[in-house]
Amino acid sequence: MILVRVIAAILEGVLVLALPPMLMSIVVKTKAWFAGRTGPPWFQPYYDLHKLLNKGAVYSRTTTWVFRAGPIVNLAALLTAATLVPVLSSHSVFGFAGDVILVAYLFALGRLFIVLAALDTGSSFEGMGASREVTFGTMSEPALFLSLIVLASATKSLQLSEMIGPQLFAARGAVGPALLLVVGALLIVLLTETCRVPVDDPATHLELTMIHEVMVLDHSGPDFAYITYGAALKFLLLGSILLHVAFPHPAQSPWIDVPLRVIELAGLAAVVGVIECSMARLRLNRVPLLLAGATVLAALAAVLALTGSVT
Amino acid sequence: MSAILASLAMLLGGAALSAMLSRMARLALMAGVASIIGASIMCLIAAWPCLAHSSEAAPTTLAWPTPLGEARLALDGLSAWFLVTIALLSSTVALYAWSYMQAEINRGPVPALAAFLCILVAALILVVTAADAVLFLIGWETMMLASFFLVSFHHRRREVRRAAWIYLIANHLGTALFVLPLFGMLAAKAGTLDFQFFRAALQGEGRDMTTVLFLLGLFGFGTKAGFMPMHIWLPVAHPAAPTPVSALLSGVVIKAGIYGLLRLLSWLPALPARCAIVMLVFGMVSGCLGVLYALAQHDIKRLLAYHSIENIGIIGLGIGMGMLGQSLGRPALVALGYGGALLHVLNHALFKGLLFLSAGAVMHATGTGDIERLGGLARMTPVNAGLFLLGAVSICGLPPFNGFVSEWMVFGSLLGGTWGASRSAAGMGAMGAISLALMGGLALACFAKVFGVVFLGEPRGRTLQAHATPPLMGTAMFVPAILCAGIGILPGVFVPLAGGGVRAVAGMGVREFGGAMQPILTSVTQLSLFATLLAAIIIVLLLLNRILIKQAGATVTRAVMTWGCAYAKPSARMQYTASSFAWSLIQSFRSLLWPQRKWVAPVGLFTAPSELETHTPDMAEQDVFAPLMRGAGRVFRMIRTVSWTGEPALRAIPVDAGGRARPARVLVAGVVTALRQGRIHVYLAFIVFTLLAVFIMESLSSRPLSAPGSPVPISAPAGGGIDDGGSK
Amino acid sequence: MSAQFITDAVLVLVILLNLGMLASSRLATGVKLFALQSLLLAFLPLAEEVLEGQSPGLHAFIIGAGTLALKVVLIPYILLRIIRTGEVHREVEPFIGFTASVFVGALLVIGSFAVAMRLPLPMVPVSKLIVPVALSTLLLGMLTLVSRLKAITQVIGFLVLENGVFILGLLLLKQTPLLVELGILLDLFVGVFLMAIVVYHIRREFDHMDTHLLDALKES
Amino acid sequence: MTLFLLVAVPLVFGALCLVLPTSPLRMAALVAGAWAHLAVVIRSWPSVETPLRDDFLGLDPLGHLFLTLISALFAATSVYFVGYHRKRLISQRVFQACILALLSALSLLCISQHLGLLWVALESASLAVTPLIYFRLGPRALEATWKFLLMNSVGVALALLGIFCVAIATTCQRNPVALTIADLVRNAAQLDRTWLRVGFLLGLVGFGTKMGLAPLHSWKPDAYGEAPPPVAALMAGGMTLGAFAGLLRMFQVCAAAGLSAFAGSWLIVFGLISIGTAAVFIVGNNDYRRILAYTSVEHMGVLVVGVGLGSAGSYASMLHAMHNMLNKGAMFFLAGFIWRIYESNEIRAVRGTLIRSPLAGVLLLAALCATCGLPPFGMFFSELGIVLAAAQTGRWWVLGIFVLTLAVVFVGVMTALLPMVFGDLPENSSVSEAELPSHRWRRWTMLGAATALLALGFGLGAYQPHAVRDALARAADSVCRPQAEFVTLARTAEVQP
Repeated sequence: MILVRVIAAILEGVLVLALPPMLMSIVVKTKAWFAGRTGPPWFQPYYDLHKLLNKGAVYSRTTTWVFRAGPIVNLAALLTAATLVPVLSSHSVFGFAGDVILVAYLFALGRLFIVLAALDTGSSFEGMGASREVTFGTMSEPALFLSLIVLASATKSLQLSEMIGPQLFAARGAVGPALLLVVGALLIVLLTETCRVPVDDPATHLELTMIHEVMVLDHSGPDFAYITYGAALKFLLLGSILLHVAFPHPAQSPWIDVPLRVIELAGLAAVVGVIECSMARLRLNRVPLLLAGATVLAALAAVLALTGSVT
Repeated sequence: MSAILASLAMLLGGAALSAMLSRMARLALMAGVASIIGASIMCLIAAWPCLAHSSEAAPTTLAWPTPLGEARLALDGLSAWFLVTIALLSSTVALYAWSYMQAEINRGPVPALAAFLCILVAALILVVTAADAVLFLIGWETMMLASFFLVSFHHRRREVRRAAWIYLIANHLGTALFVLPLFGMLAAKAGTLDFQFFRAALQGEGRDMTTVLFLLGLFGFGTKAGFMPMHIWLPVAHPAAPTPVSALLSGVVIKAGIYGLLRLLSWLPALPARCAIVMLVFGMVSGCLGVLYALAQHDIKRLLAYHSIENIGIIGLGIGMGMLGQSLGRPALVALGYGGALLHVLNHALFKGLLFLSAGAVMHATGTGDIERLGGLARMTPVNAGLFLLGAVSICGLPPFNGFVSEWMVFGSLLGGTWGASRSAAGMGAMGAISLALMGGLALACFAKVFGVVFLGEPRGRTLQAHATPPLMGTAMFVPAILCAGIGILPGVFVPLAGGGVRAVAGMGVREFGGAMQPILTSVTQLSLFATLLAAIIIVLLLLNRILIKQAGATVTRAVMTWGCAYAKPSARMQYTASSFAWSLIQSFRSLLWPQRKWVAPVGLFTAPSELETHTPDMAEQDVFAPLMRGAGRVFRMIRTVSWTGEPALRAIPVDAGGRARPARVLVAGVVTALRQGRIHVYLAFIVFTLLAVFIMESLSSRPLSAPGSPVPISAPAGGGIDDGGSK
Repeated sequence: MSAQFITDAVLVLVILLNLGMLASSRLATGVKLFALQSLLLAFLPLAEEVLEGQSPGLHAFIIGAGTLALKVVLIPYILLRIIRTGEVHREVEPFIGFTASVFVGALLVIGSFAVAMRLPLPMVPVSKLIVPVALSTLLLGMLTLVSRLKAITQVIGFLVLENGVFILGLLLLKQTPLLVELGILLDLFVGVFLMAIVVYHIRREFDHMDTHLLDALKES
Repeated sequence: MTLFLLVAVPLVFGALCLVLPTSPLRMAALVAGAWAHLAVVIRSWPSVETPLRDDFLGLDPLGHLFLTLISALFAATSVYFVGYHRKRLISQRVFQACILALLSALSLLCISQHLGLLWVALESASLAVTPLIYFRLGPRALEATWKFLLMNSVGVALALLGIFCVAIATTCQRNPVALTIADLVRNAAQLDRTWLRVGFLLGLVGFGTKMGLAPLHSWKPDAYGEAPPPVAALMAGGMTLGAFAGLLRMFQVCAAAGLSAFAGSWLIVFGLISIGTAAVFIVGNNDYRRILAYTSVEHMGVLVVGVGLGSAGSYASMLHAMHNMLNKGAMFFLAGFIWRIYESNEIRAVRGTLIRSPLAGVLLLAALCATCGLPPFGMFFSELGIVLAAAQTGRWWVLGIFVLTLAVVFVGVMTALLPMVFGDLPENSSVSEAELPSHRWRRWTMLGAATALLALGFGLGAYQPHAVRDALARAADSVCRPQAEFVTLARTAEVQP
């Protein structure tokens, strides 16, 4: 029995690690479908990664070790966070009371190093991107934490796998509409953190308007592979948190749970693709408004949840 | 206890020796440094049993008569925790100062600096170990005085004099207006100055009384700690002081304020929730505004000073949740809140000390602290850059370093508060958690800015000549760096040490506390696992990177220019500046900060030199305290010169302005002339009027001013009642 | 004519002299009126002793003689000398005019009587008038001090004030030892002597005696 | 015999000053007189237990404490004066004789147990000071002298009136009461309350004028600003103590008669007004000697507030009296030294003392800290003691105003005087006489005297031997509990649980 569990866990882990580029591919395919094109092959992201990993790297004179540490620490932080987030099943690999804070701060650690790596190049474009990244990252933080407060007070736990696991399913009736608001807020946070339209446009090539892409202009080879994979992994982690909140599953067998989640994730990727097709990127100075909206949604949810939970 | 006495004696001896060796600056410095390090070791020896075994040294009475009685020392968990903080940082700073101050020997009174460093450390030790009010206040004021002299080291510079003045005034006002009355009230309630009786004496007090005591303590100690808006001395004093002094100020001196607050809380019986809410609000405001102001600074030490305010805010959040837990009767919140606050005290001392020392090394190497002129130091002083980065990661509260552990605990208490039975606790917890999250994000932005602009990229100053960090300075900085990493990686070892302090503040029993602490410890130990995991993944990824590049036989191209998006000749001056980096965030919070921007836009085809300058003045200083001081000065001048304008009266009213002055003016002028200062007649008239006033008041009330119900404890002699006889 | 009556009459005369000093604008007149007042007071201790049915003791005699020598002879002599050597002999434009100050003085006298009624003496006094007269003399001396411009007049004001204290002291002949009384007198004399010297210097330094022009020392 | 010597020794040496032919000899006589007096005082210490008698003269704890303080101040000043003196217009003989006469008068004041005699001594003291204020000559000194003389004469006359009123209060009894403190205290219960109260109030105004309590203080800045600094030191540290002693004698009688609540309230009112007035006038002032005068007003206020708070505060008050003497002495000594260097009373003209004369700069800093009541200087303890006493007696308003006004004074003093110490030298500063190598001895005597007083203040604050504490406590006891049969030695400002 234990063996089965271990095997299942390993299989799930492998699946989690393999899934992120596919989600990116789904987004791209969706956009292509809407545009009436075929789009790149389904496995194009994997080809890209393979190509990058086997290429040499170019380092500017200006850069130091910080430049190289950036992608590595970023990816390491995200991978560590992945052990704490219940991605496909309702269990995470590890977990302890309070790990939700660790997850949030691991994301922040990754961001810090990416930003520093960008600044290390000494280019004004990358500095611009770094500035925008920290600005929007900071502004999305209240929304994220307010959402977490709602979940924490609904499940009376600070362990992520409990906050969005079966306990949430049990408590969803008590929290009710607050969860819907949280889903909205988390969706905006997801779009911001993963740099999708309407906050950022990963497909554009105008340096002045980009955020994430312009930060990583100077990276090449394996470093760039780490960054690309890291971005996809972040999408997966945040996306699965969002889905756990949106569709809480009761405690059930992983054989049902996992495929369901995979389908949901694919759906989420498709939705993101649809969003990218259907609206334009916001002007940069309108983005704070969007994030403020997310914060207000989450705050409303928190007020509902806190006044509801206090009896 | 004898170890503490030995360390005090050592420090005083060191101070005396430094003062006597004023002709031989190097020897004096060495004497001071040696005595501080020795004393720190003694302090650690003294504090260790207290922390490790939760044993408490009994209060000791010194046979040392002060004018107001004997002096008493005591050491409990709280004292020991702060003692360790003091010892760790001051020994580091002393070691650093030995190297750093060599360059200043011909520029300032280094022996005096060494002597006052010793005195400062001694005063700090005295503050945290004093067990009666007089000794505490002696230590408290000596600490202020010593640091005042240290801040005015470069007293020939105008801004340094101003900073030292603000430091002195702000701190003394806090002490005189709030701390003295606080101890007066405590002593009056308890009937003694001995700390150990305060708690028992206050047990039956009403809520209003405890609230008043708490507020006095909050304002008095909060001025030292640097809570907004009493913080104004902090951002001016830190940049003005020499680096070792800044590190001590930020690392331990402001913590003395926190110590005072916690000591006060240890005497007060369960506080009403409103006190906790006040504390939390102060914490949130200090934290958020502190980090926002920090983001807007260009001077590296001023920026770090504002971060101290932010971290004091975080500590305040922890204390507030601890208080809330006490008033709601939830030991878990108490343990997390106070524990987080205490741990953050130590952590902040370590990483802020490290950051200040590192910033000092930058200034030592380049001669400037203006971050807009720096850049690319990571290649010139790689060790220093690494240490600064470590400090930056710690102060942002990011794993796997120590800042994360304490912020984690504070977060735990804040989030834990949201599912209590109390609506106020839930609301405050939620708001606290959001502000803490916001602080984290802003701190990240701020340190990305500092580290990125100072150490990365290309040097901005055309002639930036940086020399390497002297080895001794680097060595000194490794001490806090190792501790930062150590506490972050092994929190399970360090967190329990704060237990004695928490118990002392909350007055909890060992068993109750143990029950509350157990789940926290279980979780905290887990953190080491993730630190290890993170490190392991980093190593794996690093190796993978290396192997891939090697195995593919691919080339690593170096020595190319950064991709400038097809711009052919980028220069160092085109880099993103710190102001630009922070501007979008500052702009978003402009309604809180009121940044000022001076912009000369480029116009036309052949543009004239254009410039952009941003400046964010401190609101509390510019809009509250400065007008207050000016207003007070003006009122006093009006009283002095007997006029409504503050101008000397006769100058304000022209005596013969064409002979057509209105009657009212003539009358006013006449009265003013009569009252004009400096006339013997007015002097004499004052005597007459005083006499009249005294007798009129006396005949109006047979017993003026003696408040009813407050008997004057003067033994009435036999036969003499209080009755004063009939009126005249 | 009983001693009681004499005492009362003398005290009333003292008040009148006070008012007269307020009314006079000539400096020399003021000094002379003061000398006259002191002359009257010098005999009061003796009268008091007589009144109580004792033969005038050495104590009262010495006090009287001392007062006579100092306040009637020596001090007026010094003051008159200073006045004579200077050019200014008149008080001009005091802060409170002459007529007004007589009225204010009269009000003060009435006030002193009112206050004295509320201050019952614990013993039987020689004369019921002593306390009110002492008070009014004191207050009129102060009035002179505050309202007059010339240094000499202020000295006179101080002397009158001192006379007020002296009158009250009449109640206490038995309580005060002779040595102390003499000390008081000596101090008074030295004080006035010093004042005279200072007035002399003022006149030499400034060419005037107007103390209201001495206002260089003040808050800027 | 000792009592006689206390008064006679300075007089003899003063007379010697008048007749000695050369300046160094006269100077030697001045120093010898002051130190001989100190020697006599020290010799009289064992006799401090002398009980109160019906003598005119006697050494009770209070008088003895003040006598010691005054004698020590004169000893230090005499040394200081060796370095300070220069040939001036007024005859040096008179100057030195006046100083010794002042010492004699103040000694008489401290040992006199009779109110009338006390008055005589006080008036003699102020007469002896008058020529000293005029020492520098010129219109400004003259004006100051005139103001001082007139104000003090009026004040002292009022004090005499007050003493007479107290005397009248004694006449209700069958057997006459002598005006000695002991007798008054013993028969306090039988005194007439109304006249006693009138007497106290008059005495308060009278002695208050002499002490310089606001609003009777107005002569003080003028006189202290114009008198030579050593004289100002004697006045601020010594003569004010004499006037305070007079006030305390009155208070003693009132306390014995059970009027301490009444008297204490008035003392507190005057004290607080004094501190507040000092605060208003210090902030923004540009004349350092006037500022020192206002700090003297402030410290007088602290003294009377302490006594007014009763037994808890009067110990602090005695402590304050001691440190006021040490501090005012040192402060005015330094002011004199700085005046010698910069030749200006204006703060704006005085910059960078720390650079120009490091020792003077350091001393000035220390003296500033002492003035503002920072530890371990003694004023910290006395002011803290008063705060504690106010809290203990539940007078929160007194506590609040006291703390607030003292804080304002702190701000004012520090803001005004710190710039004198720090910073660069003013431009076009010329080398003054005191800085010439040939005048090094001048510097040493001047700064040495200041150092001695400051060191004493520092030492007695940081470590107060039990003997000193007992002396202070006994004096405080004799003020507040003059009728106590025995003197408790271990009484402190704190109350044991």
